[in-house]
Amino acid sequence: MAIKLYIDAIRDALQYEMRRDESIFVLGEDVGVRGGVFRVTQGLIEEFGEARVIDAPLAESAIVGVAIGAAVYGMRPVAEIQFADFILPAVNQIISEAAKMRYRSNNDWSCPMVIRAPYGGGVHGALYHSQSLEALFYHVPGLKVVIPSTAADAKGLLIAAMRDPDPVLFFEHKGLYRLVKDDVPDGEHVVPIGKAALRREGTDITVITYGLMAHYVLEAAQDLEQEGISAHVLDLRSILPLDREAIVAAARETGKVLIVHEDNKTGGVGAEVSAIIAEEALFDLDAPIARLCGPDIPAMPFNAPQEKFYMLSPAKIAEAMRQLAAF
Amino acid sequence: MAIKLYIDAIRDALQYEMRRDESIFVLGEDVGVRGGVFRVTQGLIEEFGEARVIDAPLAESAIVGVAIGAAVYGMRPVAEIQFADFILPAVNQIISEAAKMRYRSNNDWSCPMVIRAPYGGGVHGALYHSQSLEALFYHVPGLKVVIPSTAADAKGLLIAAMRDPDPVLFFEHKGLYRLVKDDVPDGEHVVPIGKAALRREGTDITVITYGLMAHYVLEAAQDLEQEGISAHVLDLRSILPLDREAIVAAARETGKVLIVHEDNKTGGVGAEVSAIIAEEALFDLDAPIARLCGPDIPAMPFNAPQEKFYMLSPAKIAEAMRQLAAF
Amino acid sequence: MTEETSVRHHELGLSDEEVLDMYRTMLLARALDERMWLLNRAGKLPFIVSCKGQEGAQAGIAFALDNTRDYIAPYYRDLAVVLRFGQTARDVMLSGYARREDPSSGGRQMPGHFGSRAHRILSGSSPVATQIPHAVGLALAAKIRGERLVAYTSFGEGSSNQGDFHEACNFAGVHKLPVIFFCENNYYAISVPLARQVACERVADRASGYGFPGITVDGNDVLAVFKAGRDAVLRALDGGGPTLIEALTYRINPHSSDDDDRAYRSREEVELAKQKDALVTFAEYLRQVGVLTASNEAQLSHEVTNEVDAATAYAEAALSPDPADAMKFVYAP
Amino acid sequence: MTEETSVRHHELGLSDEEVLDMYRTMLLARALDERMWLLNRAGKLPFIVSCKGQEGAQAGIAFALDNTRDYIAPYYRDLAVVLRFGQTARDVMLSGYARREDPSSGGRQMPGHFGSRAHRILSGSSPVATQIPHAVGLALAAKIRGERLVAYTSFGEGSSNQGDFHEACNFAGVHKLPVIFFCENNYYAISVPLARQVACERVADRASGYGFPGITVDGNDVLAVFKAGRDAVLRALDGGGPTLIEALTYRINPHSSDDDDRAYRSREEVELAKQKDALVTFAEYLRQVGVLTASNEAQLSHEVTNEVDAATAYAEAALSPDPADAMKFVYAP
Ligand SMILES: Cc1ncc(C[n+]2csc(CCOP(=O)(O)OP(=O)(O)O)c2C)c(N)n1
Ligand SMILES: Cc1ncc(C[n+]2csc(CCOP(=O)(O)OP(=O)(O)O)c2C)c(N)n1
Ligand SMILES: [Mg+2]
Ligand SMILES: [Mg+2]
Repeated sequence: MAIKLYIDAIRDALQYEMRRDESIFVLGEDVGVRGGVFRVTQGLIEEFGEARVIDAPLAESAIVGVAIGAAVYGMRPVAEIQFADFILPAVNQIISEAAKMRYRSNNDWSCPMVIRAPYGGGVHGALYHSQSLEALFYHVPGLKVVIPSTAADAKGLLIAAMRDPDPVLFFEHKGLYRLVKDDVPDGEHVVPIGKAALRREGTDITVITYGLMAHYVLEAAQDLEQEGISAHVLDLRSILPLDREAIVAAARETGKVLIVHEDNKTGGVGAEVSAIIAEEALFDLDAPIARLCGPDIPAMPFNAPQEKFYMLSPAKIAEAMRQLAAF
Repeated sequence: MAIKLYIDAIRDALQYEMRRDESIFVLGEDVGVRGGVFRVTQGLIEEFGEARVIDAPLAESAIVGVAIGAAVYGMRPVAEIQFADFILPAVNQIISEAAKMRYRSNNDWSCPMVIRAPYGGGVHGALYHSQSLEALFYHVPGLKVVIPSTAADAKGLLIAAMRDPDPVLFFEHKGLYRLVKDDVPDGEHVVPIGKAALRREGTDITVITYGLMAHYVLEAAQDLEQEGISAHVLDLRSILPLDREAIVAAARETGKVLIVHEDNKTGGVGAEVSAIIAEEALFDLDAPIARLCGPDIPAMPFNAPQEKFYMLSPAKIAEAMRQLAAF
Repeated sequence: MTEETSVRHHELGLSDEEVLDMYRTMLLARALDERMWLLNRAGKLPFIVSCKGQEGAQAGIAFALDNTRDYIAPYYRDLAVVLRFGQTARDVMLSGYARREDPSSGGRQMPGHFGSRAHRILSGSSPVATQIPHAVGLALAAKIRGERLVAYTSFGEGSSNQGDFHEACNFAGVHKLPVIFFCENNYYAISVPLARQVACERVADRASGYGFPGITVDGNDVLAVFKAGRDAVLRALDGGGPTLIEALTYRINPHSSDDDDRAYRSREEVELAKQKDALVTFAEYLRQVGVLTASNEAQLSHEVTNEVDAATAYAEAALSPDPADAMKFVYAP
Repeated sequence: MTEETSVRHHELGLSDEEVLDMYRTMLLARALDERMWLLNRAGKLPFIVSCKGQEGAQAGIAFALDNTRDYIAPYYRDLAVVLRFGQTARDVMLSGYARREDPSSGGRQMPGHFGSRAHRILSGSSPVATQIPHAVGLALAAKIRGERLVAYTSFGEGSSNQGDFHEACNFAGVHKLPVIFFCENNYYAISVPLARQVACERVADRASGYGFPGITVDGNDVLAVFKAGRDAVLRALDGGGPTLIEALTYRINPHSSDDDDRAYRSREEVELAKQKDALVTFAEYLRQVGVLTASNEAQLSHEVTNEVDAATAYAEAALSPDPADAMKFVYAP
C-alpha cells in the first residue's frame, strides 16, 4: 500500500500487467518517446521497448482497428486515444467491429482489448478537450465501459480491463490525474468490472454518480452533514454494465434519489439509472428522481466564466441535495 | 390528398422541395442513376440533373463532411446514408462538426442539412442492415433527430427538416417503405419538428413509442380494446428534441406508462422518456414505468428465428400492455 | 501432361496438380455461387452476394498465400479464397441457409460474411473496409511475436475510398508490416462506375502514398495474379513490407440478389466480360497445356456438382438456430 | 527599389508593395505569436498554439489566393493566412483572451480555432482533418452555383494520415473541384517525427492516389510557395481540379504551450531550423532587392509592435462572455 496519484496508479497498472503478461502492448499517439501528452505512459518505452510501446500515426480509426487485429490474434492491446473527444473517428471500429466480433462469429473470435481515453472538463480544454463521451457507448452491447474515480480503482479496474476477455473502454477524468491520490495496493490488485462502490452511508437522500463528480458529491455530502442532511453515495465505477442491484438498493435506502454527472443530461447515463429505478423501485420513492448534469449544450466553452457555468461544483451539488432533502 | 406509400411520400417531399428551393441537392451512394438502393431517390437525377443528384464515392465521412462544406456555403444538402448502420464512419463529422458548427462559431456559421438513413429490422437485413442507431445521436445537443411513422409525417417532417436552419438526422424505417400508406397532402405540407402526435386516446394505460413500433402498438391497442383495455398512444416522431409536455401529459392521462422501441433497451430513447416522467410526473403514476424494447444484444441476427426473437410484434406488445393494465 | 519449359505455370514453379487445384477451387466457387443464386430466386435463401467473375483473381491470390500459416481478412466476394483456406461447400451452404452449424456465424450473419478461427479466416462484417486495419493488426501482432507469416485482406475498388483503407495502409507502411492489400477492382461499386468512384487511374497508384509497391494485374489471368501475389508474399516475409495488388476483374452478376444492374450498365458490357471470364480462359489454358482433359474435366464437373448437391441437401435439412440463443455470446460465456 | 528583370518576385508578377505586404503579414503573425507565448508564460492566456516557423509558407499560399473571393478552411497554425484574409491583431488577441468579442467563437474555442463568415474563414474545430472535406463541400457548392472561386484547406503532415484527408481528396478528384489542399509539413506531429508518421517519402506523393498533381515546395521559400499556389489556383479556376501542395517547413516552438519538446528533438535541430526561418531569409531577400530598407524596416517593426500592443491592451480590457450565454446558439435563435 502506498498513497499514489490517480495518474501514477494507471501507470502502475500498465507496468505491472505488462511485466506479467507479454501479450499486452500499448499503442497510441505520442505514447512512446513523449510518454503520452499527460505522461501516463512515461517510462514504458524505456522498459518495454518500441515493439510494445508504439507511437502510432495520427489516425484513431487505425489505432483501434489495428488493435482489434492484434487482439483477435491473441495479443492484448491497450490503445490510448489522446483525448476522449478524438475517439469519434474510431466509432465505427469500436461499435461495428470490437463490440460485435464475438457475437457475429458466434463466439469463435473475440476481441480482448482496452481503449483508454482521458475525458472531462474544468481544465481549460474548451469544446474539444473537455467532453464526456460515455453516453455514446453505454448503450452498446458487447462493450464494457469503466470510469474510475479513485487511484485504487483506477489501478484495479485497469488491471481487470486488461484481463477481460472483451473490449473495455476505460475513461480517465483528466482533472483527476494529479488531483486525487489515495491508498493503492502494490502489485496484484483487481477490482471487478460491473460493481458499484458505496462511498458513504446515509439516511436522507441517495446520490448516484461516477468519475470526478464522485469527489464533488462526497465533498457536498460532508458539508451537508453539518446541516443535518445525511447522504448515501453510490459511485457507479462501471457504466456498462450498470450495477442494477446496487442502484436499486441505494435508491430504496432513502427513497430520494439524485443522479449527478458531468456529461450533459439528455440521454446520459442518468437517464438509464433513473429508468432502472422507475422500473424496479418506484413505490419506494418519496420524491421525483432528480438529475443534476451538465447543460444540454454541444460542449464546454473555453472562457473561464462559461466553463465554470458548465461544470458542476460541490456547491451546486449541495444545493440540489438540499432541495431533494427538503422535498 | 392522396393515399401514398411511405417511400413515395419521402420522394414527394424531396421533389417538391427541390423544385421550390434551388439550394437543395441530394448526395449519397447510388442515389443517382440507381435511384437509391431502396429507390427513394428514383427519378430525381432525370429531373434535376447530375449537379443536384450526386452519386458520391463510397465514403460516408466524406459524404457528410462535403455536405457540411456545402451547407456552410449556403446550400441545403440532403445526404443519404445507404443504411443507418453505415453512418458510423461519419459520426465524427456529425457530432464534432455539424452539431457544433453554430455553437462553436457563436452563431456566425451554421449548418442546415439533412442526413437521411433507412434503419430498422425485420427485413432479413442481419447484423449490419437492421440496426436502430438513434440512441447514438439523441443525446447530442446541436442535432435534431426525426423518425416518422406515417407517410404524411414522412413528407411533412422531411420538408420541415430541409427548411430547418440546423442539421437534422432523418431516420426512415425500411420496413415502412412499402408497408405503410396513408393520406398525404399534395404540395406544401410541413409537420413541425419536436411535436409528438397523439395517435389514440385511452384511459387505462399510456404507450409511448415511435417508428415502425407505432404501428405495432396501435395494432395491439386495437386488439386490447376488445379485451376492455383502453390505451392512450403517443408517437414521439421527433426524439431530439423530445416533446416533454406531450410525454408528461400522456403519462398523467392514465398513470401507467409503457415505452416501446425497437432499439435495444439500455440507454435507448426509452431511458430518457422514463427519466422525464420520473422527474415530472412521479406522483401521478400508478405503476412502475415499463419499457419493452429490443434485447441488449449487439444487433439483430440474420436467421429467421432469431430475427423474430429480436423483433417486437403486436402480440409481444399486447402482452406487455396487458400486464401493465393488470398492475 | 506437358513438360516444355514454355508452360507458364511451370515457369512459376506450379505443378500440374496445383493449377488443377486452382481451377477446381474456382469451379467449386462458381458452382456454389450459381446454386445459391438459384436458391435465392426459388425463395429459399433470403439474400446472396456473388463472386461470379472474380474467382480467377481470387484463386490466383489464394494460392500465393500459405493456407496453413497465413491469416486472411477477406471481403464478402472472396468465396474462392475462403474455400482455399479451408471452408467447405457445406460450410458455405450452412451459411446461405443461416443454419445453427454455420461455422462463420452460427446463422447470425448474411452469407459472404466469412469467418473461421480454425482456418485463420477473420470474421468479417458488412461495413466495408473495416477489415483492412484488422489485417494490419494481425501482421503487427505476428511481428511482435516474431512469427513468420503474412496477413491478407481484400476489398473492392469502391471500398478503397474509405478512410480505413488509407489509415491502415499508412500504418502498415510506416511499420513495414507483412500485409497483402488485395483490391478486386470489378469496375462497379453497386451502381457507381469506376470513373465516378475512384479519382486516380489505377487503384494501385495509391500505394505511392504509403511508400510501398502497388501493382495492377489482369484479374482474369490467374497465373499473373498468382505471380504478383507470390512476389508480394516473399517481399513481406523478407521484411520488405506491404504490397497493394489491384486485380482488374468484373462482377458478372448484379451487386447482390437485391440488386438489378440493368439500370446502370449495358448487357453488351456484361456479355463481353463473360467472354474474358477466367473460368473460361483459364480452362482454355489448362486444356492447351494438357492439364485439363476431356476425362478429368468431366470428372471434376461431376465431383463439384455432387459436392454442391450434398452441401445443399445437408444445409437444407440442418437445424436453424434456437431463438433464445440470440442472447448468447454478447460477452464471453 | 529595383527594376531588373532578374528580381524573382517581379518575374512572378508581384509588385514591391505586394511582397512587402507579404512580409508585413509574416511579421505581424510572428509578433502576435511571440506575444501570446509570453502572455501564456505570464499566466495570462491559458493555452496557445504557435505558428512560429511556418509564417513564410502561410504568407506564400495566402497571397496566391484571392482574399476577396476564395473560401478558406485553415488549420490551427494558419495565423498568417487568416491575417491575410481579414482577421486583425485585435481579433486574434480577443480570441487568445477568450473574450466576448472574439469574432471566431465568442471566447468559446481555444485560440487557433479561427472563423469568420465575413471573411469566408470557415470555423474550425480541434479534431484534425475534419476541415478537409468541408473545403471540398465549399468547392462543390461553388461549382453547383456556378461561382468562380477556390477553396483552400490546410493541415499538418500527421493529419494527412486521417481518413478524412483521403476521402476528401478522392471526392475532390472525382468531381474535379477547385480545391487547394495545403499540407504544412513541419516534420513533427507533436512528438512523432515524419518517418514514424507518414509512410511515403513526400506527402505530395499521395496526390497520385487521387488523380491530381501533388507538389513539394520549400516552405521557407515564400515566393516558391506563392508560385505553386498561384499555379494551383489558376488550374482550379480553369476547371483543372484540385492540387495538393506540400510545404516543407518547421515548427520552431513546442507543439503547444502545454508541450515540452526537449523529450523528442534536439536543440541543435531546432537551432538549425531557426536559421532557415523564412522570416529571416525572406527579409534578407527583400533587403537584397531593395524592397526592405533600414528605414521602412524600422517603421514596419514599429507599426507591428504598436498593433500588437494595442490589440493586447484592448483584449486584456475586454469583457469576458456572460456565463449564462453558454446556453445560446445550440440551435438557431
Ligand atoms: C461503410 C459502408 N457503406 C456502404 C455500404 C453498402 N455497400 C455494400 S457493398 C457496396 C459497394 C462496394 O463496392 P466495391 O468496394 O467496389 O466492392 P464490390 O461490391 O464491387 O466488390 C456498398 C456501397 C457498406 N456495406 N458499408
Ligand atoms: C482526431 C485528432 N486526434 C488527435 C488530436 C491531438 N492532436 C492535436 S494536434 C496533433 C498533431 C498534429 O500534427 P500535424 O498534423 O503534423 O500538425 P502540426 O501540429 O505538426 O502542425 C495531435 C495528435 C487531434 N487534435 N485530433
Ligand atoms: Mg467494385
Ligand atoms: Mg506536423
